[in-house]
Amino acid sequence: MTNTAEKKKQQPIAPKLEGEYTLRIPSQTDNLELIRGFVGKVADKVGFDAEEVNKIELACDEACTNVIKHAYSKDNKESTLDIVIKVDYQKFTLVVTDHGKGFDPKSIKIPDLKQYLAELKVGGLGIYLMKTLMDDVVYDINPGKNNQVTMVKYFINAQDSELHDKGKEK
Amino acid sequence: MTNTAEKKKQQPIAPKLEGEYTLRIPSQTDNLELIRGFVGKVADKVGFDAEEVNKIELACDEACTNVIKHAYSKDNKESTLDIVIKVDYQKFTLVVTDHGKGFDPKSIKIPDLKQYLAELKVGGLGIYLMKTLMDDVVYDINPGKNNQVTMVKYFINAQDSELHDKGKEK
Amino acid sequence: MENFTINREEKGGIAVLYIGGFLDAHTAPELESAIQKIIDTEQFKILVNFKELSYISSAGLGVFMGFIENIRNHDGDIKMSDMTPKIFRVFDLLGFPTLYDIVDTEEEAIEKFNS
Amino acid sequence: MENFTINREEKGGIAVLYIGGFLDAHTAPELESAIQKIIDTEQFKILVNFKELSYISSAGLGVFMGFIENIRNHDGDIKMSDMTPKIFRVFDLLGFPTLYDIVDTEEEAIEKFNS
Ligand SMILES: Nc1ncnc2c1ncn2[C@@H]1O[C@H](COP(=O)(O)OP(=O)(O)O)[C@@H](O)[C@H]1O
Ligand SMILES: Nc1ncnc2c1ncn2[C@@H]1O[C@H](COP(=O)(O)OP(=O)(O)O)[C@@H](O)[C@H]1O
Repeated sequence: MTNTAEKKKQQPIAPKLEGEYTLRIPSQTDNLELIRGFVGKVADKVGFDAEEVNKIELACDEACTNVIKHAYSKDNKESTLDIVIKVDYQKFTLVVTDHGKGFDPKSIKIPDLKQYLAELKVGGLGIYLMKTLMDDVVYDINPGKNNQVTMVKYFINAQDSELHDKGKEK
Repeated sequence: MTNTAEKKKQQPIAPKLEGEYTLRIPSQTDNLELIRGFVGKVADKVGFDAEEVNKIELACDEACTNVIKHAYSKDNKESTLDIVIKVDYQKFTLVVTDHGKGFDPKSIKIPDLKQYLAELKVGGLGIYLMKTLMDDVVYDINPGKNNQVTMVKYFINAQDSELHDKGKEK
Repeated sequence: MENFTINREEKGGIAVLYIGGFLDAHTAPELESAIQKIIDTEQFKILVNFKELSYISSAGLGVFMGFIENIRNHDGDIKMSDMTPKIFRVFDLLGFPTLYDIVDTEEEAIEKFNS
Repeated sequence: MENFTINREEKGGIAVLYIGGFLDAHTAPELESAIQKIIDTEQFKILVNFKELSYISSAGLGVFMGFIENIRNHDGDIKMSDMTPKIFRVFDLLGFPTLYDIVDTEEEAIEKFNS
């Protein structure tokens, strides 16, 4: 993620709140509710409607659930989960970071839904959901250091801007 | 009737959750609600009853309000507020940190309530409240680097332990 | 604070599960063991009433995926009723309405079981 | 999401303020300007109904401290009613019940103003 300097431009449809929000929390399923509550409240304050807030909460839950389930070995008591929300005038960015073993995102096949349902598989829907719920989903994997998934929602006014296209290319 | 001495309430014998929770958030009053919501939820999950949860939320609000009002110059847009919650088997610790100008805690007179009320003063009640609501309140000031207030609630089982006394001496 | 609730009732040979609160990776094992218990008694007609459920993630959806094949092989089914629009939207996003019988009311589901 | 609400009614020469939600350092200025408006019209009998208030911090308490002297100098008062136990506890912790007339109901407060 680039650290773009904040441009204070008055936009037709602007977030009600800008800035950076960071949460570091033990990587345990019993913290999922806390995480959703926090992320949902920030999204609500930013000005997203209830349906969008729900989508952001769910996408965040799926990313965090993956960290909790897949990133660390079971007996690692020091495992943490970092959630960073960055809001600027053009987009809402949610970054979930772990310091675990990582994985190769290219090896993950995004399921063909029809085939998936026909095969009655369990699991493997998390990343698909994240990509469906958010505008952009990008992985940056550095095993043992930090593994990040960056999920973005663009504000309507920034939808067709050059900056948005730039964001997509990353 | 003046301020009633706080009776020791029934505390959780053992916390239902241990670990460290960190929140970094822009130093703005419109984030107070978010902060209270988060801290309150962690305290609730730890097992404190509603009355204790309320006290912890209020103490945290007062510490954060002080950072927002006093720590930074008004035009500093980069100002942040760090909240760390640490829960171990003996205590619930809430640390609020700013990176602002600091102050000399010794210069702050804890008001004599009767005199305070007689003089109809505005403000100056925040630190008094924090000390009333929590078991321990300790300041550690390093102007421009980090200024911390550490607030502790002990669990009943640790009330008379040596470790608790050690904590008090700090 | 109860973050997930589950209650079971019997309605004419159908096991009805009332689920409420948050169904996520933390609480999914509770639903899993409740359904497993039903199957252990050789009962395969299950109706899940979602009325009080306020949240579901893919971990919750996965529970149903894990049982449906076995249940249908025993001439049974998992039917679902009383979803709020919020919950239905998640099912819909994944195309689950083509796979599961999702109806408005418990009565409708029971009728379908009996027809 | 409205985090603080404030409504004003007139009851026989008394300005009644109904406050709700969270009264903290963020929302205290709204209460301050509402009380200032009342005083600007030379009205000094104010009743604050706390029924819907779910949270107060010292920033909220400070608002009352800022006006009470001036209001009493004009033979007026700020009376308070309908506090939940949670809110009353904060007032009590700071000894405010010795300074302010805190009563159970609006009627009681109005009677006290008229006696
Ligand atoms: N943070 C992570 N660390 C390690 N592996 C991950 C992480 N996130 C996803 N994965 C891998 O990607 C796979 C697909 O994830 P997902 O689509 O959410 O389905 P599921 O978690 O149900 O398998 C996982 O099975 C896991 O192998
Ligand atoms: N984080 C902080 N940074 C700088 N000064 C502080 C901080 N916290 C407290 N203070 C100082 O301590 C004083 C007393 O604080 P408090 O008891 O909360 O009352 P009030 O904030 O209403 O003045 C403040 O007026 C301020 O000068």
